[in-house]
Amino acid sequence: MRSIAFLGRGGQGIVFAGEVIAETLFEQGLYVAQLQSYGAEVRGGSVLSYVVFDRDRVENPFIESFSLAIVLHEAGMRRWMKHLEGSDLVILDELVSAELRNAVKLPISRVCVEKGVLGRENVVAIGVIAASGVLDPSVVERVLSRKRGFEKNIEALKLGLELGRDVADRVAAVLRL
Amino acid sequence: MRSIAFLGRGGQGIVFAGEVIAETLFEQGLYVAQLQSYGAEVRGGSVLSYVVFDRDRVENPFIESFSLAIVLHEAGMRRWMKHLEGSDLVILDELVSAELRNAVKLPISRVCVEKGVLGRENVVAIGVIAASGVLDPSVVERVLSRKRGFEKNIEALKLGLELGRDVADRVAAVLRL
Amino acid sequence: MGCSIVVDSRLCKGCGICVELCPARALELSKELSPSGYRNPVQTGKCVGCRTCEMFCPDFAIAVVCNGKGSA
Amino acid sequence: MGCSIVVDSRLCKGCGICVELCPARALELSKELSPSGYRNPVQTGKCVGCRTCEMFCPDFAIAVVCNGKGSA
Amino acid sequence: MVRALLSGNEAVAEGALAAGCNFFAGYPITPSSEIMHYMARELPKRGGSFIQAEDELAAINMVIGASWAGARAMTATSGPGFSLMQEGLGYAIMTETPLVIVNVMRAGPATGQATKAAQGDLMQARWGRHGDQMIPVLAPSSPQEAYDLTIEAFAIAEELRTPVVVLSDEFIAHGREVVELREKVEIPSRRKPRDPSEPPFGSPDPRIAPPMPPLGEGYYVIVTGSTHNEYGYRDVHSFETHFRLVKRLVDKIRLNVDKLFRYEVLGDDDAEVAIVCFGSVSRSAKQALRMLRSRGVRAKLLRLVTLWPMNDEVVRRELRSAKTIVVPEMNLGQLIYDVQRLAREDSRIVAVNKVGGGIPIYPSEIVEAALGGSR
Amino acid sequence: MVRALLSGNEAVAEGALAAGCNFFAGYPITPSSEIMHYMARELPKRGGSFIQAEDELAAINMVIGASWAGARAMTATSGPGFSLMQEGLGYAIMTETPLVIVNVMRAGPATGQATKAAQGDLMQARWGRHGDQMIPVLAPSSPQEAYDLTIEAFAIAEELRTPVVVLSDEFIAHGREVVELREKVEIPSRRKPRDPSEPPFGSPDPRIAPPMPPLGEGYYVIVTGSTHNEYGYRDVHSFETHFRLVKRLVDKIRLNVDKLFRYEVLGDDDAEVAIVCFGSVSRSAKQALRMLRSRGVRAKLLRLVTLWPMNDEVVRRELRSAKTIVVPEMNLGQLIYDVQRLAREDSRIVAVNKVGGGIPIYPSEIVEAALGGSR
Amino acid sequence: MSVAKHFSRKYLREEVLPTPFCPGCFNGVVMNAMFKAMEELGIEDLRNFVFVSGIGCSSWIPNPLIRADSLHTLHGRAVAVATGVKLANPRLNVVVIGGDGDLVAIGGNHLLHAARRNMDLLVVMVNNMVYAMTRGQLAPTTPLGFRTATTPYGNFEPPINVAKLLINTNANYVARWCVSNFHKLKQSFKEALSEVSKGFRFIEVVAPCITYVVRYEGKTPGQKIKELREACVEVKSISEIDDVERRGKIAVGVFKKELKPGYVELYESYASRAREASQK
Amino acid sequence: MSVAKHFSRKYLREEVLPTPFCPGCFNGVVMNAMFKAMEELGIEDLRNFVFVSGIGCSSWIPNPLIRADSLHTLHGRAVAVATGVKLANPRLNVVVIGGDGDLVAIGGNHLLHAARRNMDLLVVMVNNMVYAMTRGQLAPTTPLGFRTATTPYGNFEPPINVAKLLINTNANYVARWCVSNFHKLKQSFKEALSEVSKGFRFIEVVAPCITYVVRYEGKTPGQKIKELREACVEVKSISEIDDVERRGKIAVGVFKKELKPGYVELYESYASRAREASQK
Ligand SMILES: Cc1ncc(C[n+]2csc(CCOP(=O)(O)OP(=O)(O)O)c2C)c(N)n1
Ligand SMILES: Cc1ncc(C[n+]2csc(CCOP(=O)(O)OP(=O)(O)O)c2C)c(N)n1
Ligand code: SF4
Ligand code: SF4
Ligand code: SF4
Ligand code: SF4
Ligand code: SF4
Ligand code: SF4
Ligand SMILES: [Mg+2]
Ligand SMILES: [Mg+2]
Repeated sequence: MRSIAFLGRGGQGIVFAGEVIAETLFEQGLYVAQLQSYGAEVRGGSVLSYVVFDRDRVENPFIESFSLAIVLHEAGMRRWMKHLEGSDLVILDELVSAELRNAVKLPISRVCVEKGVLGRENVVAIGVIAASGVLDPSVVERVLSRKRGFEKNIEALKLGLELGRDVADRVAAVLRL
Repeated sequence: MRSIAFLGRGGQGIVFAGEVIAETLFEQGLYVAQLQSYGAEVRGGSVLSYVVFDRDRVENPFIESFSLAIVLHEAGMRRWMKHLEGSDLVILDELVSAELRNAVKLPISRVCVEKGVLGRENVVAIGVIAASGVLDPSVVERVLSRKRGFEKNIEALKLGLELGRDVADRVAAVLRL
Repeated sequence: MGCSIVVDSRLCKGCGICVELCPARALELSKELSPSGYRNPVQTGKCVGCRTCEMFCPDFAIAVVCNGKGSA
Repeated sequence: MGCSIVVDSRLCKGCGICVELCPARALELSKELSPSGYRNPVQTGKCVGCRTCEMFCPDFAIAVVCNGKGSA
Repeated sequence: MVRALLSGNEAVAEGALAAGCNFFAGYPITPSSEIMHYMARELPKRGGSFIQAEDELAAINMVIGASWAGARAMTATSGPGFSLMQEGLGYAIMTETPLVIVNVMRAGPATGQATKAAQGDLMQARWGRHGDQMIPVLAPSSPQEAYDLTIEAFAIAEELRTPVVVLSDEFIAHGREVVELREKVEIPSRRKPRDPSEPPFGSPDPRIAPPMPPLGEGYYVIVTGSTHNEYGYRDVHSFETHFRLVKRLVDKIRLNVDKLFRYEVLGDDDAEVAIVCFGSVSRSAKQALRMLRSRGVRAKLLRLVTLWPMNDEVVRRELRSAKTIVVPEMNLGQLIYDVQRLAREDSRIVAVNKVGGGIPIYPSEIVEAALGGSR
Repeated sequence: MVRALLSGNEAVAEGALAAGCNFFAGYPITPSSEIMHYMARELPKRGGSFIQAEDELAAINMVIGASWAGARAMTATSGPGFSLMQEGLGYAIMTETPLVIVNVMRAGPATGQATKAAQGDLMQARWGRHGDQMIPVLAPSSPQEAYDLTIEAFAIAEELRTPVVVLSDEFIAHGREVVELREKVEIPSRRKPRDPSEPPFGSPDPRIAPPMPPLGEGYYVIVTGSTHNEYGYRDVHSFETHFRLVKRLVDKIRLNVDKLFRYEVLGDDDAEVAIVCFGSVSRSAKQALRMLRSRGVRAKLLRLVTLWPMNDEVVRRELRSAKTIVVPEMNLGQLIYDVQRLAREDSRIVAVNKVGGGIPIYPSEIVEAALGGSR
Repeated sequence: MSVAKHFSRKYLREEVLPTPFCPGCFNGVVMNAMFKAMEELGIEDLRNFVFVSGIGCSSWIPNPLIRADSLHTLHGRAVAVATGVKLANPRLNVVVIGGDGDLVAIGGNHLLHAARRNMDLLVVMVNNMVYAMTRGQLAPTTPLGFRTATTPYGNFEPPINVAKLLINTNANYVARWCVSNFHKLKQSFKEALSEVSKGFRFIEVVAPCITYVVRYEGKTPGQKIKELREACVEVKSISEIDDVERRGKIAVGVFKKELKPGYVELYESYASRAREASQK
Repeated sequence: MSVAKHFSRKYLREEVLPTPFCPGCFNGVVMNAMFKAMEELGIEDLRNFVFVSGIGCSSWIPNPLIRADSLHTLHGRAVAVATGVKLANPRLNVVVIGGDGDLVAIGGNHLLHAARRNMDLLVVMVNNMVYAMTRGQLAPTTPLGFRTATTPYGNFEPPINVAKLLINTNANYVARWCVSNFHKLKQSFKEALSEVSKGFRFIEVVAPCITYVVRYEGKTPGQKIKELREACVEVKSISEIDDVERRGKIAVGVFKKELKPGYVELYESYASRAREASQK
């Protein structure tokens, strides 16, 4: 059993990212469980979305740490700090200020600004994961093709695949079943 | 503890009779409990109203027989036959056809027709009880004076007091505390 | 030919509507009580067959028969 | 004497209503993001003090000052 | 002290007026309507407010509004109306709104037999609304107690800032008995916050209700049925705020169990037979107790006056000696769950269930159950 | 067999459609709305009826009307709406109207935390309405089970002519998992009376529901929520009619407990530690069980799928060996009353209560409670 | 020749007669008008009808009196249940009969929304000006000054004119008659059951409760009918309603009559749009 | 000179700002109009006001935003709670603010009966044409053809014109404005808070939800305001309403303005009758 989490704030497409990951892994033939935590009444509040996956049915989706967590905004972090501390690997957007022994920083938001895909930090992050080979990029593309904003998303995905090359091994290590 | 019950059908003032008895005994300084059973939805159905009285607080008003029961119409009888059978004394209007070892018949309704107090069978019946001395007629009058149809009721009460003379001893015997 | 009324004494509750509304003043409430204890209407005058009594009888207890026929 | 606007960047959510409704076309949304991540209006033309922006700002974020005085 | 001959419904109304109730909103329903009629007659004369609501949803919510505006407020209803009031009741719990709600039980479910007594709403009184909550439920067994417990209910409501249910039934409601009316009734008046900074929705000791700021006095109070912090600000996101709030609200009742739990024990300490009951059935049960003891059976009666919160210790203790426990109820078995939970494992628990037609459970039936086979 | 990635809400809707549900009336409420959205999309296409009611009172009553008109009918809601539906539910029980009602639990009381999972409506699902009554309550622990149990709920509803509650929660509702969809689903179709003389509201064997005459086919059926005899005629006066009716209605569920009671037992037969749970918490509980056993503790898990009626024998038997019983619930303690009632007198019962903020009970917390002190 | 029977009898369940109503209760007259309309329309058998009622005296009209399928539902919920029946089986004629309290106090919201939706129902409101079944409390229709169990000093709450209110909804048909207007009332039933026969149709019948209104006033039922004949003034246009009411009279008439498609028809075309959309 | 602040700020709780609303949400504009009216009336402090709301986005206007006593009640029940507040303490100004779903769908009955009673409340309905808070389902006010989460193929249920409906009740004051009619809307608030200031007062504000209506249409909030300026036509008499609506426009205006005594006044004279009766 492995797990991937996205943390951020409302409006960053955190739940969308979880959905894409879940659908991709599902299409890759795995059992998945995708959960999220957000407040309908709090626009812009903290959001967590994560996917647990396994070769068999997921026994328990209520986990206390993640194999991989990607943090796109500080707002999403505070409530889940214990989870992050216990996680195998945490990728922080470079704008997120936090000290975690198990974290690496990546310039996800900077890439988005620079490459003109502002607001697609979530999809870039998916690309980062896909770079590890755990997600099959062609399946990710297929999943994205069923959703809105396909073209921009594909651009962002590509940027992520590139950005993720440096951490691909570490990501693969924590995610491989 | 003693008890007085009225049985009849809706519209005969059965509950009214219970009320008058209860208030009279209350004003005579006794503890009373007055209960009734009727259906709000069934106009003209069977009605039971009874009063339990005692020198001390009434322990249990849910009794399975009465000291005295007065039956003004058959409609009220059937459901409570066991109660009547177990009662000390039952007074039946002469139009009520029933065989009970402990019953006497009185021409209550006939008196009402003859003396022009049709519909006051209930008050005549109160008079019958009062004839025993267990109810103080002057208190009954006072109670009736607070209610509608006072004059006719006083007439009916008087008729009852007369009609009750013959059974006064038997009534007194079962009701005296 | 005249009309006459038929009263179902099982249903009539002696409300008197038929009597009061009969334009021909053909009805009266009987002095005697029915088995259910009500005074039923009886015909005491000429019925003109207007069927007012039928229409307003709330207990479906009265029917008007004209020329041997019930309501249309 | 002219009027000018004061924007509370803590409250402004960059909805653009003030900019779109300003009859004097005096406002624009800034290129930069506020700390809360929104583009706030900035004054780029002459404000005639009509207070439309104030009335329609749904986030109570803009105020118009004419002759050094806020809204009446 | 005045004595009056009152029906249970009249006694409830008299009790409410004695307790200073000055607001009533309700919707007619048999067999509770006479409470409403009484209040309709009395409140306008006495400077109080009375309103017939358009339905029970309106009634309970009007009562909530009135309570926040400073009134001592009450409603009364029966089964179907009580079902409709459940959401409002939950809101009153969440917002800590003092109010008294009288449910005069009749035979259900649905419209059932509207004029016939029953005791089928016990569990609903405890659990009828969604979410975590607890409210006091009091059950009178006579008009006298209907009077006393209505007063008591107001006292609890005001002291603990909580809705309180008075669970009456048609026998009590329409039965008339002698009631001793009190001359003077003292109900604690509401504590206002010392100053606007004192939190109206928080208390360091959960057993003590926070002060209640009345509307219109400059407290700028924020009342919400959503999860809120000590000052009333909504917080629908945090675990801590929610857990702290609902835990405190439940503890406010649960931890006051000693204060709230009223019961009556009669008979032999070392009883072999125990009768456990509540409400009007207790009258028969008392006679049954006397009958049993007169036959030489060591017997006791445990009558619960407070039906919620339950004092597990007391019930356990009182039932310890009993080999046979009879639970007569005018329903198909509700109080019996508590007895099963708290009685000795090896005791024989006998249910006497009877409901409908306005026929009470008679003493002989209880005696029979105690001595003979189970039903 | 098709596999799909579905949220619990979607799975409920898919289950309903698979079971032939062709009528849905509802009122939006978080976190159940997606069930409604799904039905809004699918039913018009498939020849069914969908209507957004003006409120939850309307929704449940529309469902009742539709069911009598022959539809397989459902509604879905959450806490506040469930509270409002209680009266209607009681009517459905009294009139033996088959329907399925899904309650997706969120943190209450009142509006509470609308988007956060909880399990606080368990007792309400059992007891929320007035009068004597009993209905089946099923609790899924995953989208797969949400699908399966919704189908099951329709089968029970149709067979026993009863409303059935499916008690989901926000975790299940919004969590997406892999669900295996069935190709063919058989739901018993309603039995019509052989002829108009066969009583539609009476049955010699209480375990068997009477036949249900659909409207519009010349049965001249009389349906009423008041007490009625075998042929539907109202009788609000007689004890016998009322008692016979409500007893039969309760027995219809109670005596079918063997058929209705579903549960899962994992672990050691002779366990010293037992975990008793239901719903989404079971997922953590299963992991906790594994953790305990891997530490050498003889442990078992008893997961209730059917929450009502309760099979006392099964629960008693399964808990017999346990010295310590852990009851993790996303509420302040509800299932625990059953455990107290049915566990050995000398067992140590440890509650793990946690609710709010969308934070689940974690396996480690259950393990800790099992091994260490109580919370 | 068989003994003549009242014309309503063929629509009734013989076994439950006599009615559960008080002597003189106008509920029976409302029934007569409806049955006369049915008779004139040639409706012999009610097997395609479903009657739905709530709780109240008038709710006993269909259940158990009328020999037809009927649902006696919760207080206030008849219109909601009827909506479910109609949508689940649109070929049924669904008729709601109920009291003023039932339909407008506790049930007001369902009435309003059924009218908004132009739901294909005929709703008959027996306005007896009081809550009769629960023994005479205030109804939203109780006239000013009237003493009831809950307004012992004389009602001060302004009453509602339900029919007038419903004009401003999407209802197809709105009529109001007094029980004394037998023929006009019958005519409305005929229209609502045939001519318009779709969408939401509302007929209010002013029929004061004998026990808690008429007898309180010291009148007999027959006298009340005569009084109503004077008091009920037919209006030909909506604007006259207020005038009539200002004169202390009761405005009656057909207040609205349209032939817009009802909800069922609208739903059906919606559903075909849905099917098209999904085929794309 | 202190830094200038928006005029609404003095009525708001600073500590809860920014608002919980989406960027551009018209709820804030409705608040501005109300606060402007208060400012012009010289109302500096809201301590004699009690605001009551139900559940919905617009229900957050009073709670927690407005610095005043406020009750955030159950979905649909605000008017009932407000009634209780008013009757228990008649000196308070009680204002209900809520959504179209809250006040007219689930809360329709309370609205209707408060209007019937001419209850002394000001009710402000923010008609955003949709259930916003629960993420965009059908409201009773949703225009025909509009796609929502529960009418994915385009709404076919005829919407309700709430203000028009309430004309035929006993309400004293009924007005309807679009959020674009800032000055007229403000004027209505002034009337309802001073001139008439008794009985039941209802102000509907058409203010489409930015997230589930305006953005769906591909428009910006500013564009929508401009569009509404064209679409909202003021009527001078009730009979014009239908004409305007037939032209696909939104009829706005003051539909009704009377000065009948409100419920509280009626109750007070009832109570004095009661006292007299009991002294006899
Ligand atoms: C939820 C609920 N509340 C109250 C009642 C009690 N109740 C039964 S009928 C009725 C009112 C009857 O008045 P109306 O609808 O006008 O009918 P009527 O008897 O006057 O014909 C009431 C309040 C009930 N059965 N259910
Ligand atoms: C009894 C109940 N049913 C449903 C809900 C869910 N709910 C919350 S707000 C809302 C509707 C909101 O629409 P509206 O009143 O128009 O307010 P808006 O958000 O559009 O301002 C609903 C259905 C609830 N909280 N309570
Ligand atoms: S109208 Fe009918 S019920 Fe009334 S008296 Fe005449 S026949 Fe009898
Ligand atoms: S038909 Fe007309 S005339 Fe004949 S009895 Fe009846 S009302 Fe009188
Ligand atoms: S209207 Fe207000 S919130 Fe919107 S951009 Fe302008 S200042 Fe900001
Ligand atoms: S006050 Fe008027 S002119 Fe000045 S910026 Fe605002 S809208 Fe433009
Ligand atoms: S109480 Fe009134 S409405 Fe009810 S049956 Fe009697 S007369 Fe008719
Ligand atoms: S969803 Fe709509 S109504 Fe709600 S805050 Fe956003 S824009 Fe405003
Ligand atoms: Mg009525
Ligand atoms: Mg809305």
